Amino acid sequence: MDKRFGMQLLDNDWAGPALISLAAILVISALQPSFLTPFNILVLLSAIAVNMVIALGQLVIVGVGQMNLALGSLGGLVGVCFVGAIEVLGVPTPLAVLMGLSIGVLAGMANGYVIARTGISAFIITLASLQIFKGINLGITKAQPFYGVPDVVKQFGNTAVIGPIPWLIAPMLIAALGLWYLFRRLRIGRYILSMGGNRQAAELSGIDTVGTVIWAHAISGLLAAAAGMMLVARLQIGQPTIGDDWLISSFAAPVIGGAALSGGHVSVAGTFFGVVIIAIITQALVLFSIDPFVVQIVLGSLILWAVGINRFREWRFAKMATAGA
Amino acid sequence: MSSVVTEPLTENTGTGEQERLPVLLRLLLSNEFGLLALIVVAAAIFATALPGFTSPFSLFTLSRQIGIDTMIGLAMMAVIVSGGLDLSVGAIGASSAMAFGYFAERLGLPLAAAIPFTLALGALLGGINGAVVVRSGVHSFIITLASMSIFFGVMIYLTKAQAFNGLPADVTAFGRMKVLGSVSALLVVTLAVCGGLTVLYRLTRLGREILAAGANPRAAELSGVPVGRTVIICHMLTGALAALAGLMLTARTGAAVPSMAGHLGQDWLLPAFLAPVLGGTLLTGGRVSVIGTLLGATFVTVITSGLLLMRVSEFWVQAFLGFMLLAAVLIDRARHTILKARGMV
Amino acid sequence: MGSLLEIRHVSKSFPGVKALDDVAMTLATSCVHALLGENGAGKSTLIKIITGLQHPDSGEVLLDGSPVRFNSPREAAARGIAVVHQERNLVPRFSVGENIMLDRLGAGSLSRIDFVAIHDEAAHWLRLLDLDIDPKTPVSRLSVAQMQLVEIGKALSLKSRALLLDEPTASLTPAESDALFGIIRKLRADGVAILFVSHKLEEVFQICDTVTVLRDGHNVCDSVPLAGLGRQDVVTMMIGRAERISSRAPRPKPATTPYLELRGFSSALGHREIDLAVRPGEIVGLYGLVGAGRSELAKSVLGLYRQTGGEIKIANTSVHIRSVADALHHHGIGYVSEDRKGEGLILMHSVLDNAGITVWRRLAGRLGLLRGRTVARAVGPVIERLEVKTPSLQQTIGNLSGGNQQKVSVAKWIAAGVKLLIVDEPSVGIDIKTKAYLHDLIHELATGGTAVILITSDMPEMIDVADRIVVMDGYRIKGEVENDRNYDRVSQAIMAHIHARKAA
Amino acid sequence: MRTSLIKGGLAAVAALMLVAPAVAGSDTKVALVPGGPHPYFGAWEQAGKDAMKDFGLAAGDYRVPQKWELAQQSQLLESLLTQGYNSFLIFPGDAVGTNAVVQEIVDNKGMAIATAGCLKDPTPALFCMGTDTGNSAYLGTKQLIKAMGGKGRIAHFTGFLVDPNTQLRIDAVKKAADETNGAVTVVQVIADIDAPQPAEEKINAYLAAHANDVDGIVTTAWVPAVTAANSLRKIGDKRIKMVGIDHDEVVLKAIKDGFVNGTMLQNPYGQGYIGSYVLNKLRSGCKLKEDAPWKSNALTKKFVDSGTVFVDAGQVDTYVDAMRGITKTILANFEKDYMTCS
Repeated sequence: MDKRFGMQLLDNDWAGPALISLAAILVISALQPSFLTPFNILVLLSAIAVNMVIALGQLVIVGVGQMNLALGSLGGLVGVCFVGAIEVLGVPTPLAVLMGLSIGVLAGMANGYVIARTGISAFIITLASLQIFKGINLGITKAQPFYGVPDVVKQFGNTAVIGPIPWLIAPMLIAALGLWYLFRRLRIGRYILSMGGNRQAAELSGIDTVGTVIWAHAISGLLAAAAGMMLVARLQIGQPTIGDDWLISSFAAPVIGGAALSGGHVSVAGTFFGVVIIAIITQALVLFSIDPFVVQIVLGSLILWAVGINRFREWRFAKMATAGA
Repeated sequence: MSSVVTEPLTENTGTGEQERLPVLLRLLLSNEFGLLALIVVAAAIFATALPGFTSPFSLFTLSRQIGIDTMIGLAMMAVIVSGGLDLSVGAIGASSAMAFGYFAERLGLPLAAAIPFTLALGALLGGINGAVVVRSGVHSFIITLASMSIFFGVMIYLTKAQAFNGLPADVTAFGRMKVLGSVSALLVVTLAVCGGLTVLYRLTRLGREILAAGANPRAAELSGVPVGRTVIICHMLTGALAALAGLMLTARTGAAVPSMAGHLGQDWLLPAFLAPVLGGTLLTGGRVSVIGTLLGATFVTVITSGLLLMRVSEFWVQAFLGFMLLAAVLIDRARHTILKARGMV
Repeated sequence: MGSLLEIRHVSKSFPGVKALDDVAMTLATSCVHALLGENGAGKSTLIKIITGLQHPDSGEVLLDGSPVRFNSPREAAARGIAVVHQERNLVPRFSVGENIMLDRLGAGSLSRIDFVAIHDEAAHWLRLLDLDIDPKTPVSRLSVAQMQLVEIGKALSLKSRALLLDEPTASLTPAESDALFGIIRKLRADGVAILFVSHKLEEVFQICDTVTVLRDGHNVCDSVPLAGLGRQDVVTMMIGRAERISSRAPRPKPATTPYLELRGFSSALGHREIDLAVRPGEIVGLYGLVGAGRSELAKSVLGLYRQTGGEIKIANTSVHIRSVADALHHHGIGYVSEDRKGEGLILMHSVLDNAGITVWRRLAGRLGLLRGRTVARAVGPVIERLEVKTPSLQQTIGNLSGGNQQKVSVAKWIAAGVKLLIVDEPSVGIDIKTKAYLHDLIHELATGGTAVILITSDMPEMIDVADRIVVMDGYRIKGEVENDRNYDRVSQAIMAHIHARKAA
Repeated sequence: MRTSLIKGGLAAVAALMLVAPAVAGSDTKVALVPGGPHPYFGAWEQAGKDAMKDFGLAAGDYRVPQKWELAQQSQLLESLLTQGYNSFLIFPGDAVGTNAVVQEIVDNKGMAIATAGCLKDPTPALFCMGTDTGNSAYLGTKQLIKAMGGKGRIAHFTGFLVDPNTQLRIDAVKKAADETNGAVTVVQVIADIDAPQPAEEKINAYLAAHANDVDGIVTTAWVPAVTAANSLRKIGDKRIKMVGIDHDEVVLKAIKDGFVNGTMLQNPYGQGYIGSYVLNKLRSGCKLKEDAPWKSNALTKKFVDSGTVFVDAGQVDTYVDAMRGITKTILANFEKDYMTCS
């Protein structure tokens, strides 16, 4: 019975990334004691919080078997609209947050609607809307940042709730637990996964596929908007370039966390550890004062290493499973 | 899909007479035709509304841009066919171009040697990607994400980001060369490669095996196609084409510049995916359109050029480009639906 | 027994083809209705019209006497018409219960799913099907037969008044089929109208009450009682002539040297001590229950899975086969997969590309150049000889009927001129005419000196085609039965070999 | 807020009206083209407009590539050439790579000045007017060393490694440190942080682990300067000295509040304004002198410094005037020093 429990634990998608995270934390803290200082943990958690929300925004779309290339440009657009509304229009902060989230949801719904109605690949549609969102962003800002971030927002992005836990963890927790619950327990979550798992089956079972795709993109837009505003809080500035570099990391974390790019299979916990691994690697490169000219080489090698470990675990598990059968 | 849609008219393998209409229909329905129509319409509008659009210089820069963007698109297409992708195209392109700079400038190799070496290096880097993908069974997205960092990192480490700007004069001259009036020689290279790839995919054993392996690897494997090797070859082809695109950019720039594809070579990703996907290449693999990729790149270049000439406030250009792109795919879809409805009466 | 669903004067054309021409059919409550016809006769189109996937050009569909026009299977389901399709329509990672209840997981998008209730409800339907599966099991862990039953359970759970079963027994063993028939009878007793589409006439006579036969889009008969009709009557209606009784010419004795010989062969998949020999001109049957390791053995020989022990001899020479390419190009071994759509064919490619894939290497000239015409010249005659019905060689194979697809997946190996052909479940989803044709073809190939291994779970097929039958169970060879075409004796001998293990 | 700079520019214009004779009816169409969307170039828009008015240019348009990509900039420049622009102020997207498109401009009877950043010789550009990036980094580091009391450990935060200027900056910072004979060492260089998010992550991570191991920070790119200033404010550390770059509000405010010691300011408005003036002069018959007092830097031998000043808390409110003064001086003497006009 114990052995079976262990096997089941290993069978989880997040087991590999979790083990890798743990190993990385142990190794780095042994070599560099300052790694586990409260302030460093705070910094690490802040980075993880934002990147996790970004990754979740992509995870939903990966779940339905599509891709959202416009995630970053939507996040950036919401970020500047948020600060712009406060600075230029004098909108009260809570209202501005609400407005930012609504922009995200509406833009996501628009994406989802066009994709579901026309049947054109999400890749192309979100590629087009990437350009549109980014264009609007630049049209509004003319590439100049907005500086009028209210103090309460700055506080939110840069202070701790308790000990080394930053406030930013709160929206991340809400998003992660919410999505976890959604995928496990809510009808829409199961519909998203069923469409990703076997689109034809979902259709023939009478699932409203159009509605499901719109829902998925709306959630993705909501998370992109949240991440954009979280980043504004953290950077204390409404940078028009927010979101430009989300694309690859938004895919990397879910995939390291065991999600299938073909859809139907996602893991919120796995994605979390995927984000943690990337954050730790990024930090380690700084902590160990790696020559900037080799940073990229080391980064790439570490990603391969993490993937290799995970692959080895899967392989071992498959072997154990066959042996047990 | 065991439908009776195509239950035959004749017992044996059809005759020409009955096929003619569907062939025409198929042509009209094809993605390539839709793109071509859009390009012709857009170009006609720009040519009448914007006098500068058809100036020799504009045509020259247009053809050159099309040549380069198509080559980048073809590089990605070559691996999409296998059902994978390669995020490291830009990194391979920039690394190969820098290696070319080293060969031609530092080592003083003649171009006849430097160019093949460069292409071989590209193929080698692509081959490494392919081999790791096949061996590990990990999705090419993750593998090439890592190799993008590694290839680019090694290049930056070795070159310290210093450009090679003492290349043989022939290189720069080629980048400026015009044929048939105002067509860039770079486009001619691209057209030649398009021809070669068309032959590859249509008329060679390897090409067919690549398509089979991309469409259904399991079935291809069981039919005697060495799928693993085929996938590696696809990645090698991608690498070589990326290197060629890097060389073309080098000719255009007159120097081998590490920033030609941006940080980590990411600037190439958009044109790399846009052209083949617009052109009808399936992201899931197994279907390819070389001409479509050419037309896809042409469409984007023509639209961008038109928007810039129209003096749309530049901060808004990107938004307009996005709307045009969206409009294009929607129009194409509408055309498809209408024709299909007509055809199915 | 009242009429529930009525089809009247329905016609449907596709470009160049009249798929249905003035077709009629009546489904009655408490009645199992057989819909028969060769592949391409129009059965699938008729089902699609009933469920709203396609609309008729003319004619009407009446439900309870009033005309209806469904726009989607969903609407049809809402009116009590459920279909079990041939394709697997389950979400692999979801539980059995969730799949059954997929469209009833909750009232609103954000409603919380009550998994306990879902699984309870699903368990009810599973019990009805005598299926001993925990509804919490993920579908991906089920066998093909179990998946088929789950799909039936899903259709039942809609409390349908009309249940359309499109070849439900294609992947079931006889025992599983019998269980299914029991359920169908129970449903009939409850007043459900059942449409049963099958190529297995034995089953039709076993379970059905009335029959509609289609041929080339026309009604040959419309909802006539099956009682009083004989097998030959039905066959004549379906194929337009009497069934040819297989009277195959005796074949010359096979050569003495085996073409393929396995000695103490074991594989990474778990095959142990496999001894097997196939001589040129001989048809060796591999019989076993699902999971006996027969297809896996074939694939291990092909080099797809690692050989861990023993030896493989080809024409008396010990060889090591590293890949399928190796097996084909160096050793002349071909494999017709049981999973036509997943492993046998590349559905999005043309007939020509599918049939030619095995000969590209041979035909390619210098520089690997290969012209379509060259390939067409090589495979065209084979395609013609096998009477594959296709408008042209350029036709996408996914658009052909199952039988024609299967012919192409055999044709490619004939074109390649293989010396050993392994045929895995050749007649799944194939109509009678094509099935008989394939059997003749296998004999013809053997007569021509090809060594054949036939893997099938269809006992009549096995006894009809094979020369001798090797019985497998649990990844081992259990014994061998000489086939004298005496059904009772041979089938009992085979079952004895299989049960020997269970007793031991 | 951001208008302060423009206001300063306007003031400068008013002063300059006296020295710069307005030439009406010029056919000079100037395009001011940065490398991509970036706040540094915001002042160019006003500079172009002012120059157009003051010197009677046919156009003085600020045209921005949609993205910070070499290919996008080249495409825009080609399009502008097609549209009839004949005079260009270009921030080179790449110090070497942009030469090709400048050559095209020259081939089509246009002219260009490398502005704000230089093109590497041999170049078809007329000359380079801007900040000597290496020298600016060197001077900034010297100021930092002074603030650190002549000894200690420096961390250097900079931009993309693909930009050859980055290497120049890294070398310059090291050179300034080396001149102290070991009293000052560069302990860390963090590069590739031109985007706000990675900059924030890496700089914070560095300070979290190494705040006690470092005495001074020098930043040589816009985004790292902003981020580092914010981080120092966040940890409330005034022990660590910092010298930034450019005029972002965050940096200026941090200087006032004492978290940052100073910043190396450049003169974007002056670059755009003077550049337009020179281009117009050259089109109306003036020639550049070969023997003019060109300065030389790592990239080119024809360099005109548009002014780099170190601004600390004392000057942060008046730097606009300082810049105005520099612009005025350069403009007043440019024709005499660099051109022969018939």
